[in-house]
Amino acid sequence: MTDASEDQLPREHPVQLLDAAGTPVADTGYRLPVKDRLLAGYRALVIGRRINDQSNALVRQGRLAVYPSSHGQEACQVAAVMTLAQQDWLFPTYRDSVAVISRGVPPGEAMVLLRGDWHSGYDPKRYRVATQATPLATQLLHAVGFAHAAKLRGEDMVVVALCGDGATSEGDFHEAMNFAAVFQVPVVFFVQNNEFAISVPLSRQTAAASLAHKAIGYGMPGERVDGNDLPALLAVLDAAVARARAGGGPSLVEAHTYRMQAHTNADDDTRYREQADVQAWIDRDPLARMRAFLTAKKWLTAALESEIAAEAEAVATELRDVMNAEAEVDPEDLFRHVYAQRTPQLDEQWEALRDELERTEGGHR
Amino acid sequence: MTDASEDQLPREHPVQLLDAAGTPVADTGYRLPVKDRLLAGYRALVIGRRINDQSNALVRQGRLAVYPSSHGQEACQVAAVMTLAQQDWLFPTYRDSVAVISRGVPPGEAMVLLRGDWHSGYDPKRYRVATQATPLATQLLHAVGFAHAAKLRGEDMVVVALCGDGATSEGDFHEAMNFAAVFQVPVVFFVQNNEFAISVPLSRQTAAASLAHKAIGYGMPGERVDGNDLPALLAVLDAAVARARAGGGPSLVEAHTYRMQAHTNADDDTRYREQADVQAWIDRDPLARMRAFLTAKKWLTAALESEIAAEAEAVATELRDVMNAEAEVDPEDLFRHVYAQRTPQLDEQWEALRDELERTEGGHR
Amino acid sequence: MTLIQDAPQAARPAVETLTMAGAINRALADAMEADDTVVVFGEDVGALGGVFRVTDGLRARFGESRCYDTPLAESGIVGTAVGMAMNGMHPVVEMQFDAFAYPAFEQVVSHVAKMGNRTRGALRVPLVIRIPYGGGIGGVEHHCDSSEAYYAHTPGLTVVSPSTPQDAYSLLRAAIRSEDPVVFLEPKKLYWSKGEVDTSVTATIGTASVVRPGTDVTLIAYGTSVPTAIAAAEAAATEGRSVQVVDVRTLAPFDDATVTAAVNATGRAVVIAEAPGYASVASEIAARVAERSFSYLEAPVRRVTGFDVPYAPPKLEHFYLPDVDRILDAIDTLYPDGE
Amino acid sequence: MTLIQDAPQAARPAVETLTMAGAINRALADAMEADDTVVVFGEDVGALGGVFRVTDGLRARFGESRCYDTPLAESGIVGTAVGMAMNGMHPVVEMQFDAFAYPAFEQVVSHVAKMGNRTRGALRVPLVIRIPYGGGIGGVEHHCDSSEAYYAHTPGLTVVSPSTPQDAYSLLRAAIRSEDPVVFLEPKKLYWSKGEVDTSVTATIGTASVVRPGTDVTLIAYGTSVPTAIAAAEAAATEGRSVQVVDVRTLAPFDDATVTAAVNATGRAVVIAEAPGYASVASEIAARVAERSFSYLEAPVRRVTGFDVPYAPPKLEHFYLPDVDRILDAIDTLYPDGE
Ligand SMILES: Cc1ncc(C[n+]2csc(CCOP(=O)(O)OP(=O)(O)O)c2C)c(N)n1
Ligand SMILES: Cc1ncc(C[n+]2csc(CCOP(=O)(O)OP(=O)(O)O)c2C)c(N)n1
Ligand SMILES: [Mg+2]
Ligand SMILES: [Mg+2]
Repeated sequence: MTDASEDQLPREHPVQLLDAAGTPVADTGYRLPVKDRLLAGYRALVIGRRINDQSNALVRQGRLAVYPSSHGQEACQVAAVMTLAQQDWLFPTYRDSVAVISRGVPPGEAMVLLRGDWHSGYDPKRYRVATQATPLATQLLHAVGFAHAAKLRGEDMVVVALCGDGATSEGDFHEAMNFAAVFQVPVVFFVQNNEFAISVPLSRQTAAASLAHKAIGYGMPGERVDGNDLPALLAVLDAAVARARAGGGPSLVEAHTYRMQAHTNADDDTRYREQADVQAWIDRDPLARMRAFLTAKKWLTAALESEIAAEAEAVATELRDVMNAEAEVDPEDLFRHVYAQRTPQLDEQWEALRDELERTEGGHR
Repeated sequence: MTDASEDQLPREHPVQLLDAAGTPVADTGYRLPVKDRLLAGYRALVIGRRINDQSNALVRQGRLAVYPSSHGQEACQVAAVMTLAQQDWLFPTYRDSVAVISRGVPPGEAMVLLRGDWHSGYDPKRYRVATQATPLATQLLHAVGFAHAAKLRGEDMVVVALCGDGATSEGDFHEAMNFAAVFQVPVVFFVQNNEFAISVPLSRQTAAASLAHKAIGYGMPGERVDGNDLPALLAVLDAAVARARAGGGPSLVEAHTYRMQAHTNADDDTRYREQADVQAWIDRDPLARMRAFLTAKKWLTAALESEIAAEAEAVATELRDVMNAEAEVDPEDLFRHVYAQRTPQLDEQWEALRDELERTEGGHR
Repeated sequence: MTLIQDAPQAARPAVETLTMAGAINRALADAMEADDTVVVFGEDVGALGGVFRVTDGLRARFGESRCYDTPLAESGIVGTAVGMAMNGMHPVVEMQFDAFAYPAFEQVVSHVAKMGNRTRGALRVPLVIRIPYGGGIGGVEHHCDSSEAYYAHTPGLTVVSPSTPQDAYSLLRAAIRSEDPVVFLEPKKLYWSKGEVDTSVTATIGTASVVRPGTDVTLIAYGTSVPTAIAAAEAAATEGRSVQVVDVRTLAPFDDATVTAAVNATGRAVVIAEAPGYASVASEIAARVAERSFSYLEAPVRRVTGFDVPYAPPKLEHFYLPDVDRILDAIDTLYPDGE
Repeated sequence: MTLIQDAPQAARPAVETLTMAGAINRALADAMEADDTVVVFGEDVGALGGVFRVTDGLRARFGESRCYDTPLAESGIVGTAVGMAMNGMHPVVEMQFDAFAYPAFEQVVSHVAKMGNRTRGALRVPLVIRIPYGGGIGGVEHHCDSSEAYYAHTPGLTVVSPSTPQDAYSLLRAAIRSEDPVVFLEPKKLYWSKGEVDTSVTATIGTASVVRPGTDVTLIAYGTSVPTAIAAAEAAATEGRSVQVVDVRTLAPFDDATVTAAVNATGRAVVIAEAPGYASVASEIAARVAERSFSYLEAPVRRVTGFDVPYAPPKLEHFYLPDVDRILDAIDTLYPDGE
């Protein structure tokens, strides 16, 4: 049947502007971004991949408690940030460290959570990046409220909220989508569908033709895009952000990508997936694809390539150095920030701990 | 665009088999139920209306603490029950007392909750009717789990789960729809869209073209039906139930109806809606429509009409009589059912209360 | 905790007789008047003015963008309030009834309570969650829960419950001014109780108050239990006992100074609360008093609380609720060998 | 409460050395073997065997219909478990971590805890909600909450937490056999602790046990705090103090008989728990002991608990967690004028 709102359904196939080999694909609706943007994107991809590799290494060296890698999802990470204007906000998850760093958060501040010296290491207002959310889908509601406040004040601000395929099953995803649509707030819900929620495959999260098919149920447009195709991601996200900025309301973008590594270093993905499946996706690597395209275009010279490599190395070095420096921890921090003004109850408890530490100084009794 | 799953979208206009005047409307997909079924349905409608009127009266007389009337929604109430086979289950809400009684729960047992002598007054297993749920949308998950258990045991059982338009905004609605679709359990989600959630109009619950548009996002079919058109309701629900029984999985049916009275006797709907809007719906009354049709068909004779009226009167009398009989309450009930076996902690607390009651017997100290 | 600044001078007469519901409505209106970042939203708070009419007139006066109805989803209400507070607004949201706040529990515990601490204070979420709570109104299941323990146990939350229209006004103004999130628990049963309200009176969150002097026994209560405790104290007076009553007012963080001093002065204490007693706020108060006033106590600290059962249906609630007799019985047990 | 029937004789040797995780896995397998209405579901419990491997091998052994992964939604998991229990199954569901059970809070409080009471026992919902809880494993935020108070305060729930592999096995078997819903709290930190498990040993829910004799002081603990308390008791012994340790095991309903008798015998008590102390299970235990053992107490009941702050980040958790020194300090305060 047909319906007025039917154009809110996603296309049958994800938007693609570059095929797996990096060959341009003609598209009716979306155009390839300009050269400079693509080169800037490639640069960010290389750095992002380097951050993932370095972070995995830091886990092995015991400098990070845990690391949820976005290896293979770097195109999504980079596009989510490149589509933002300076005044816009990003609402990331634990998986989105590369996006957070791409947005300008210093690696040392971004990794505080995963190193374990505090729950979050940067000032969200300074970088316009919310804290990386762990409780799934909860941040989507924060993003909607945040955008709603901006709308009430008539500010020019768009919020891009990230979540995974598994998170779409949570009630908070539903409530966030619905509030956003009812109040027509400027939010773009960007779902990185990487096929897995830890060990659980997408088929256990939904029986729908795609996650983007959920959008029409809220009265907002849904679109699907190849999540390993940076140009396509930029084109689709730019359109969604422009729509939101123009007052056109929220939309849902589903990126089809793949979690090429285990959920975290603590996970063992051999228990639940075939390595052949992983290989199939390695052949669709977002970096290789961009490199092939840019090289064919002769936009990516050997000189530029090594310049970017050097930059990535510098970022990795910075990350390694700050992580290798021992973090100073202060037990009083446990009591400092719970309330804007410490309560008598917490004063008493801190004093008890302080006395205990003084007593036991120089070892236990 | 088009999509394989597109047939899961509802029609642009709700299914209708009788127009507001009771004139049959030709439909490509659904056929008018047979005479006997329609007469049985009319009978149930009249009784249902009478139950609503009587309950409102009982509230005024202080015999009921509160009554959420389904006046105007009787066709939905009746159809939800008529579509069930004996072994099937109904999961109702606080608004669905008429459905509960139509399913065979004695009025005296059904009204225990609203009279206030206990939280629920009937044995769900005996009538295959779950307790009337107050926390919105929570019962939908129970319905899904219940149906899932039946499916695991290979039993022939379908569950019809009721909720309102407002309840579709709750996270539990989303999770229930999704679990049902992923596990393909035999549940029919029947949403009575009566345009209001207490004072909040539908436009504040969704920006979608219809609530039935949510179904495709879960990979199940959604259908819309005129909620004041009993034949259409029966036809659409029968199809959905048959589909579920045949292993075709869950579906969503949205009935377009109207809450003709205030939310409950405690509510004052003049604060939030025009009485003209209410009048417009009174003209689409589900009873009048059926009466007009059946009379034109000469299926409803004066004799039958008065027979049904007498039956309705009898039900009302039973309801009035049981409600006028003072309910006996026993304070020990507070402790009897909390655990299958009363705990020492509760023994101690009951004994304390018992002693106190003995002490204060014959008035306070 | 925030010490409250002076309330702005209201145009209307500063002193008025109001119901508690009216006092809360007045506090909301005055706060919205004083600070245009204050927004009120929830279920039925707009045109209807709330099922208890607490937000009556706010939409008409301040407009749809300052007071509005949301889709029917409590996690959505609290979760978007968190986002709004992150972005410079001061949301005051209403949960329609105690038990209907449970769907928002994850947002309350994992974000409302923790965002400020998580960000080392860089991003505080000043918001107020108003929850009509408790029984005594003949409400059916899910409409009468005393859910304060869930919030009071959660570090990072400030939990307040007034027992008079004056405190309702002054404490809500303070809650809305607080830099920290506040769970504001409104005793349904007292919504229609009347009292003088001076809008120029300020209150400090985190302070209990001795609402009735007494030298023999100290009754410690909050919310609905305060009037019950006062009535019991008056009845005890006729039996020759001088009973002091402390209104805790802020359930978390706790005002040890006032409570400990009060109990030390009498040497006998009864804690009164409507919630099931097990692992409750009453347990905490009893444990604190028993520990801090140990050497002053002539008798064990007694608790008069709800039973450890789901809240009673309307026809049985009078058996469930702490009442004057039950409190007097508890006081008697403090004098094992008579006075 | 249900008194447990004899466990069916297992084919394998009855006694084995297992980790607590292994003992729980064994209990699940034996229960599924003994009763085919027992189904296990949740997030990652299937192919992966759970993030802590507690459900390892169950899907392979009992098949997809007995042990399966669900969509990622905790309210959905608990809510469908309620429906399944209403329809003759015995679901045992896993919440992946303590803080990730919060989205299910409404289902737990308003339905799991109340359905049996609501229907006057006509429709009980026998199900078990397994929750790995507590800290001490260097977990990041939301992975280390001690959330027991939320459940223990809720009438209608049975709340259990083992401290040994044997109790983990026997209590989980009892929980699965119970006609009532049970929240089964698994101390993450003890998952890898080893011990002898005799699968023929049965346990009774609702009973505490004296796990170490002593005549001077009674330490009352549960879960992770039990081994800490035992270590403190041993350290105290070297200082010449005879310290008794009680493992509460069932947090609700509470075993007053055992605990009161234990404290009456020593006259001194310290309650130890990792959760923030305010309005907690430790508060309840302290309040009960102070009231019931009033005339036996030589000193106030002390509490050694977590601070009233959000759980510490990994690098700070050793400052937060109750440890042997903190317990020994508390014991010292019970002897104001030395011994
Ligand atoms: C409310 C909640 N439940 C469970 C978890 C535990 N958990 C952390 S990540 C994860 C899988 C998430 O999958 P997805 O949303 O697809 O994101 P991805 O990890 O694939 O990026 C789970 C179950 C959580 N963090 N929050
Ligand atoms: C979780 C929850 N939140 C709030 C309420 C209070 N409440 C009772 S009925 C109602 C409106 C429900 O509207 P709808 O779902 O459309 O059903 P209707 O009353 O129109 O039949 C509300 C908000 C509730 N019962 N449960
Ligand atoms: Mg994923
Ligand atoms: Mg409605």
